[in-house]
This record gives sequence, structure tokens and C-alpha cells, in this order.
Amino acid sequence: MYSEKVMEHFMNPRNVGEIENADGVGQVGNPKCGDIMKMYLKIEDGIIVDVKFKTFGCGSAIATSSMATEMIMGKTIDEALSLTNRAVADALDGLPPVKMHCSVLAEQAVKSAIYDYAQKNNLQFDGLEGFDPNEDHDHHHEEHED
Amino acid sequence: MYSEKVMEHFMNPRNVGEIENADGVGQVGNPKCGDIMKMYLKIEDGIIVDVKFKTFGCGSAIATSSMATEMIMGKTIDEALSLTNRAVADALDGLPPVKMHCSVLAEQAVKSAIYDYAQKNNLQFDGLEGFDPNEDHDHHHEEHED
Amino acid sequence: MKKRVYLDYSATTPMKQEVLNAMLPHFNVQFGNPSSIHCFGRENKAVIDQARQIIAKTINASADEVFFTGGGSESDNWAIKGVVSALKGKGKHIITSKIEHHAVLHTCEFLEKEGFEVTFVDVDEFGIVDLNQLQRSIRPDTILITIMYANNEIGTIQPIKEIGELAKKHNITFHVDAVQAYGNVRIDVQELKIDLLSLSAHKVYGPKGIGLLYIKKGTKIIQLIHGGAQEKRRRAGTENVPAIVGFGKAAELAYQDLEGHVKHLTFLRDKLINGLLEKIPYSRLNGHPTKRLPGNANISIEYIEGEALLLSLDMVGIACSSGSACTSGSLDPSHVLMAIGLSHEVAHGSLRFTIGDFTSEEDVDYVLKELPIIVERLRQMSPLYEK
Amino acid sequence: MKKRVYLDYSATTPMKQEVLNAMLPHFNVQFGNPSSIHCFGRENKAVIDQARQIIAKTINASADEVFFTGGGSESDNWAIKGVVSALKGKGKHIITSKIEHHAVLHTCEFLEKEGFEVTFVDVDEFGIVDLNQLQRSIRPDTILITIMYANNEIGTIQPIKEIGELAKKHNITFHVDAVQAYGNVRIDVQELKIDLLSLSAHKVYGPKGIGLLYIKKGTKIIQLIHGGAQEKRRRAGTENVPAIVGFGKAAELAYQDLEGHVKHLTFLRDKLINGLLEKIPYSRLNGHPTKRLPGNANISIEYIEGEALLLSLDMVGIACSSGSACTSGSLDPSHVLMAIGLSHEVAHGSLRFTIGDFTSEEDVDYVLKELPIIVERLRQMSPLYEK
Ligand SMILES: Cc1ncc(COP(=O)(O)O)c(C=O)c1O
Ligand SMILES: Cc1ncc(COP(=O)(O)O)c(C=O)c1O
Ligand code: FES
Ligand code: FES
Repeated sequence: MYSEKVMEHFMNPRNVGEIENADGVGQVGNPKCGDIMKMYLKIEDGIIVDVKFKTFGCGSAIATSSMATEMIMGKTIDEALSLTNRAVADALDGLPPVKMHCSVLAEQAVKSAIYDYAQKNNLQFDGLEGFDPNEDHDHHHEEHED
Repeated sequence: MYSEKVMEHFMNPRNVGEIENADGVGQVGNPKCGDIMKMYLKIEDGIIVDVKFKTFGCGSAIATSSMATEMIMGKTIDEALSLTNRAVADALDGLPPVKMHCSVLAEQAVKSAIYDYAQKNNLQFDGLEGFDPNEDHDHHHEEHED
Repeated sequence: MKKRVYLDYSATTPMKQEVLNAMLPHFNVQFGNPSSIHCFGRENKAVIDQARQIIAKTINASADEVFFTGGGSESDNWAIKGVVSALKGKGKHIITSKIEHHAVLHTCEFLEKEGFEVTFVDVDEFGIVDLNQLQRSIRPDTILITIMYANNEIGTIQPIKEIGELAKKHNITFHVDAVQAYGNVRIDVQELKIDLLSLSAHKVYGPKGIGLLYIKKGTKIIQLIHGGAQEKRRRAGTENVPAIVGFGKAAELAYQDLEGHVKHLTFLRDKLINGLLEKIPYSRLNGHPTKRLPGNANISIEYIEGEALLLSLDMVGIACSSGSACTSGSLDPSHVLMAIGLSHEVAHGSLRFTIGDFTSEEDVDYVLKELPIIVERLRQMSPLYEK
Repeated sequence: MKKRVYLDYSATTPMKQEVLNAMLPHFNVQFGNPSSIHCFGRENKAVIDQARQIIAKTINASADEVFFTGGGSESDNWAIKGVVSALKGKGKHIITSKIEHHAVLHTCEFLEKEGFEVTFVDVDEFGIVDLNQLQRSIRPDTILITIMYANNEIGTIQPIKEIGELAKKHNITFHVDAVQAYGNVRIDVQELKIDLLSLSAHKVYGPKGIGLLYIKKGTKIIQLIHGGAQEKRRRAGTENVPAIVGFGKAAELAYQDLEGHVKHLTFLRDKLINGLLEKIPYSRLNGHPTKRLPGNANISIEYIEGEALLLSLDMVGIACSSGSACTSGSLDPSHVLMAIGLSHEVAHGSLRFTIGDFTSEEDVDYVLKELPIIVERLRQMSPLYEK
């Protein structure tokens, strides 16, 4: 089902935890849907110098959180904002189709944390245009039973 | 499907053939239905001294014909008329339910031959009361396919 | 090889060796079509009649009341669609429960679109059908009640006898999905006043792709699969001889020492449940504490999502299943867990371990050792968990 | 042991050893439910996807257009009932032929009772569907044409391509029952413009109880079996892993040397047909002399009834089947033999020999030696036969 890379990040996720007095904190998802991602950013001079996450969610949610933190660590805010869910998924050697929305969650978590930073500091970023931190991401309906 | 006795009579039927100048000849069944039994009787002093049959039909039709001829050979007409299809079937150690009608055919063939004899000789037999040689016997509907 | 502990017997079971041995000759030696009248066919006709006899006996039915199908789902579909088609002149109301298997639930939902009306009766916190509500739901135009014998997720066993009597009293056809119950409880269709009963062989160490529908003599039902004259013209298709033989053998084995089987499973189940509840804080048992399948342990573990648990268990070789929708990318968690009143979050973090005849105490101990570690690790990652 | 010659391959086939070998691990070692996300499940998910791929390729379909079922009869029922349910808003007319398998015929007759209208097109003396009549039968409200690829009794192969084009031209869904054709002809669903195609594994040396329905992408069809999300939610029920694997292997073997298979069968078939017609007076071949299945020899033997022939052949170890209704105690002989214009009497005395991969020339010689003796013996007993 999952690539080795997904499983590796799932079993050994990078950057798990919280940042005290983070410059930006974002939370997306909904426990009712079985997934919440919370992301903490430490930002200095427009650079993401530290990032941590906590995730309640499936294997793919955890792996994409982990991968996303790795991909934005040390990057500028604009670079971080240009991170797409597809890029995260690709970096994990792909995700099953029904699990693509978990990567959307990761993209949104990053954006949401930056949004929080922008709000607090009264900043504007092109990459946040049209972004609504309260918007729900899509879920596919699938079920299995035996 | 069939008892050993049925198969034995089917493979080695008794009294196959025709009797020239028979005293009574009966034919029942219908080629369209896949079964015809023709029975020939030689009768002397009210006793069946010879009987032969020809049958176009299934294994059970052939076996019941054969058994029926054995059961009436040497018997009086009244005894022959009291032969039931069940007695024929029992004598063969039973028949599958869908094949019971073949034994009915055998009973009818005997009656029909005696009926012919009675007609020719202007005789009346209690056992023929209500017997109509042209009546159809019942057929079950069943089919098989693969 | 890596340690592998299979605790998903409700999903499917491995076939017992005796079952496989019974089937083997029928694949390429004694392989004839039982409907053929030649020797190759006849020898198999006897063989399937014998299997039919064995299975019929295990549910106290007569052999001419049991019909082989392609599985439990087909049996459920046939029972429900077949009865309502046959009785649609009489009424259009169906009663079922909120915790049925999808083979029943989705069939009922489909029939709603076709113009039938369905009442989905609630269950209590243990998953037991609300008998009062069921009784109140009965209408003059109710033509079918379909309630499962035991639930596949939480293992709760229903008061089938009471429902059977209710159905009988109101002259309503009663269908029971006993796919999970079979082989784990003694089922007497006559005593329970059941008109139709669905079974599936692969849940009782038999082959996949073979099921059965018991149809009480006189029950009005229309075929689901038309065609050849097999199964007394009620279910067309060349008889699946090896699978039927295997089902027969599995049924025989299941009921030859039911008590021993139940005892073995119950012991391991209770050890697992008690051990997990003790070792894992914020965990709870789902389903009824005693009115449950002997092999079913369904627990909720708060603050974690089920698929993550499943994957982590899989990494250490433990196979089980979860009530989380995330296992398949769906929004909604298990309809069964919701029906017993779990919150979404808790339902998402549920695990079903199902124990079977090949489970050892060592297997249970292994889970008791591994799972608490996994839970702790995942909780550390969870934004919902505050130590 | 008594000599046994099996010449009833159209009824069912023995499984090939390679097929059995491929299936064996999946009964009790690699037995997981493919829908489970743990390792036991995942390893089988890959396995069924592979079988799906193999079979899809043999009919030039893509893997996501083929759906496993419980057999050919289920496939036929699903195709027909599923399409007409989906399209009932558009029309209520179905076209089929007089010589379809009962899985198609009885399904259509059932639908007639449900308010659909069915045209049963005639066939000529060789059993070929009357294309002109078919064309004339098309109405604005025709929603389905269902015609079999090759007939199971007389082996006649239909002009599927012409019918496919006709259906396409009128925008009518086209279903083909290819249960007998598969493995004996090359089938290209795209070239033939087929929307739905039914297959059954046990006719091609695969397991019983597994079939397949090809559903061309975009075809409107409703499920026959509702429930779990298997087969992309179109056919519920735990996947029959061993049978699917076996079907895949059988498909692979069938198409890896189709030409060799056809050559072998055709040679033996023609030897059998020519030998019998030569040695038995008052006999005739049924079906088309060349447009026929490579293994099918169907002959009528006048003045004798089929079951008596069958039983006598069985006594010397030869297994075949007959067009006689007496084989099962029915009044009417085969609808196929009646449709090609045989009289009742002649139809009753018909035999079908079907040759397969394990048939040897010696087997054929044995029939050529035994059957004339049997015919003579039975004719001596027949009141219809005058030498
Ligand atoms: C309660 C219940 N009903 C029906 C089914 C369907 O059986 P099958 O998968 O054999 O079609 C299952 C299992 O899948 C089940 O657990
Ligand atoms: C032409 C045809 N269609 C359908 C079927 C039904 O297939 P199954 O017996 O696998 O259900 C058969 C064989 O029985 C057949 O010959
Ligand atoms: S978080 Fe729900 S499926 Fe991944
Ligand atoms: S004569 Fe027709 S079934 Fe016996």
C-alpha cells in the first residue's frame, strides 16, 4: 500500500514535538474526520529556522507531516508557501490515490502556521492569497468491511 | 441415480421384441415427449403366456418395461391389471422421483395391451374401469444445462 | 522469517488442513459437473448432497432447505431482495438495525431508492438492538425483518429468539445474517423461528467464495441468479463442488467440539481484553462484556487514529483491523461504533482483534507486550494527548 | 480401474496442475483478506491485481474494466439485470436469441414478468442468429442486446462483430456470454465493440465458482450484489483469492498457445464427427460445420432416446451429454435443438461430445468403436426403428 519511504517516515518521523513560544502555529483537520495536524514554526529574518509537528491521523498523515517539516526547514517563507501537496507526496515516492488528501493536509498545515505568523506580525504574503485556514479539505468516501 | 437393479434391467432387458399375431397390443407415450412403449401379449385361457415389448425412451423406461413384462408373465389378466406403477418401481428397488412417470408408462402399456385384447374379444374387465388408452401421463418439468 | 501473529479471524480464516484435504480430489480427479448424469457427474452429486446434509444438521434445518451461494454477501442480497420482490404486493416496509453488515445495509439503502421504506433500529451502548423500538416499528405493511446474529466489528450477540418470536407473531419474514455467529454459537433455526439465514464458509476455516442461504420451507422468495436448474432451480450456476465439500467439512469440524472452541477463544479473548485495558490508559472495551463472540476483542484507544495503530502493529507482525475510516480514506468512522455512541475521535482509534482456533496464548502475550509501546509512541505525536 | 473417457469438457473441465499449484498457497498460508491493510491482506491484494491484469489482457480490456463474480451465471444475471435497471428510464426492450444459455434466457423471461419486453431472435439451421431479423427488431426503446459468443450445446459461433457494430450504430448496450468461447477463440472486446462480456473459469481448466464480467468504461449498470467496497464497489463479497489466482493462471495457459489448442481439438473433433456419421446410419451433425467450437461434436441419432445412449456409454466409461430432456425427466428437449429445426424425436436422440486438452486420439477411437454397438442394441429395442 505505502512506499518504503512513507513507512520510514511513519516509523521514524522527523521533527515531532512542539515549539514553545513559536512564531507561528497552525492546526488543520478535524478530529471527527480522524485527522489533525498541528505545526509550529520558529521564524528568523524570514527564514524557517525550526519546525515541529504533532499529528493525529493515519500513517500517511504522519509521514506527510514529517516530510513537509523536512522540506521547509531552513527555507524562506515564500519557498515554504510554494510547497505543494504533490511535491510532498512525490518526495515520499507517491501515495495511494485515496491518501492524497493527507498530503493536502500537510500543505495546509504549513500555510496555516505561516498565516498565523502573518496575522501576528501584520504581514502579507502572495502565497497566502486565497488561503482560508478554516476551509475543509476534501475527503473521499471509501469503506471496507469483512 | 439409478439402482443396480434398474441398470441391470436396462442393460439386459427381458422380453424385448414383438409377437406376431399378438392377442393384444398396446402403445403408450409420444415420440415428441421422448418416450414410447409398445407391449405385445399372447393370452390363452385368461393367462398371459407370452409378453414382449419395444421401448423408445430413457433408461428407466426401458427397465420398467422389462420389469413389467416379467411381473405379468404367466399371470391372469386380472392379476396383470392390478399391477401398479409403484409395484414395478419397488421391484426395481425404487426410481428417482423425476423418473416415477416412466413406471406409470409401464403400467399404462400393460393396461393398454389388455384393453386392446378386451376390445377385440368384446370382454369387460373390472381393472380397466376408467382406463383411457389415449390419456397422457404426467411429465415433470426439469432441465439441466452447463 | 519475521514473527507473524494473525488476529483478524473475523476478516477471514485460513482453511484447516482437513478441509483442504477433503477438497483436493475435486479439483482435477473427481471434478465432474454434478448435474451431469454420467459417472463423473453422479459421483459428485452424492458428494454435494452429503455436504448439504452436514451443514443443514448444524443449524437444525433439513437438507432441502439449504441453498449454496457464492458467499455471505450474495446470501444477504438474495434473502433481502428476494423476499421483498416476492412480497411487494403485500407491503413495502423493511426493518433492520443500524449496525448491520454493509451487505445488508447497502442492500436496504438500494431498496429505499427503489421505493421501499426501511426503518433502521437503534442499538444500545453495548450494540444490542432496541427491542421496544423494533416492536414499535412494526407496521401492517412490514414484510421483512433482517437482523444480524452477531456483529462483525464489536461481536455483540443479538436477542434473536425474541426477535424471531416478534416476527412470527406479526407474520413477518425474518432474515438473520449469521456469517459471524456460525461456528461460534449453537444456532437452531426452528427454535429461533428464523425464516432465512446467511452463512459464509471462509469465516469458519472453510473456503472463500461459498456461502449458503437457509430458506425455511414455504418462505416466499424470488431468485437472485436465474438460469440452470441447480439448487432445485433456486440458484443457478455450476455447483462449486470443491468449495461445497470444503464447507461441509468445515461445518463438521466447527460443530464437533463447539464447547472446546468457545472455551479456548473466550479464555484468550478475556486475557487480551483485560490485559490491554489494564496496560493502556484511556482505553475501553466496545460491545457487550459477555454477550459477545468468543473471539472478539474490540477496544478504543483515545488520542490515536486507528490506521496508525494498525500500521505500527503490522510492522511488528501483528495483524488486526480497525474501526477507523482512515484505513480506507473515508471521512466517517465505522457506522457500528457510531451507533453505540462513540464520538468520532474515539471511534477512529479503535482496534478489532479477533481470535481463532490457531491463536496461542503466546500470541496474546506478544500483543500485550507490543501494543502499549506503540500506543505510547503514537500518543507522543498526537496533538490531542496531554499527559 | 475401469476405462474412463471424459468427453464433456463443455460441462466442466478438470483443473490443470499449474492452476492448482498456483492456488494452493492461498488456502492456508497466504490466505489474508485482500481488503485488510495488514501484511496478510496486502500480499493478496497484489496477487489478485495481477490475475486481473492477465485476464484483462486476454480480451484486450484494461484491468479496471474486469470484475470478478461467483461464476458465469452470476455474470449473465448481473449484466442483464444491471443494465436494464440502470436504463429502465430510457426503454424497456431487450433483444436476445432463441439459443442462449438459460442464465440469459431465464433472466430475460423473468424480466418479461417485471414489465420488460424481449425479442427472441431466430437462428438458422446451423444455429446462426438471423442478423436481418435482429436488425429489424431494434426499436427506439431497445436498451440491451445480449447474444452468446458460442453456443454450449451445438458449438455454433455467432457473428459477434456484425452484431457489435449494429448495437454501436444504434447506441444500444451489447452483452456477450462468452463462457464457452473463452479459451477457444481470440476475443477482442474493443474490436468487437462489446460493452459487457461474461466468462467462467471452470470451462477453461480453472476453478469452479469464479467468473468475471467485463464492463466497458462508461457502461451504465447497477450492482447485483450490494455490500462491501470490493471490486471497486461494484461487486460485494470477500474476494475469492485462490479462485482468482487460479482463474488468472488458467487464462494465461489458455492463451499462451491458443493455436496449438485449437489445432489439437479440431483434429480430434473432426475425426470423431466423420467417424460417427460414417459408422452410424440415420445420424446427422448439429450446428455449423466450420463455424463451431473446436471441441464440439453434437450429433443426432434417430430412433433412440438420449438418456439411454448416455447411460449405455457411461456403462463403458464414456462421459458425454445429451440434448434429451429425459436426462432430467422433462417433457421438452433442448431449446437449442428445437430452435435449429430438429423434430422432437430427433432432438431427443442427440449427443454432445466435447473434447478438451486432455483428450487423446485413443479416446476418440474408443468412442468410434463403442457407440455404433450401443446404437444398434438400442435400436433393436425401439418401436420406431424398422430395419
Ligand atoms: C456479518 C457479515 N455478513 C456478511 C459478510 C459477507 O460475507 P462474504 O464476504 O463471504 O460475502 C460478512 C463478512 O464479510 C460478515 O461479517
Ligand atoms: C454459455 C454459458 N453461459 C453461462 C454458463 C454458466 O456458467 P456457470 O455454470 O459458471 O455459472 C454456462 C455453463 O454452465 C455456459 O455454457
Ligand atoms: S488522515 Fe485520514 S486518511 Fe490520512
Ligand atoms: S421416458 Fe422420458 S423420462 Fe423416462
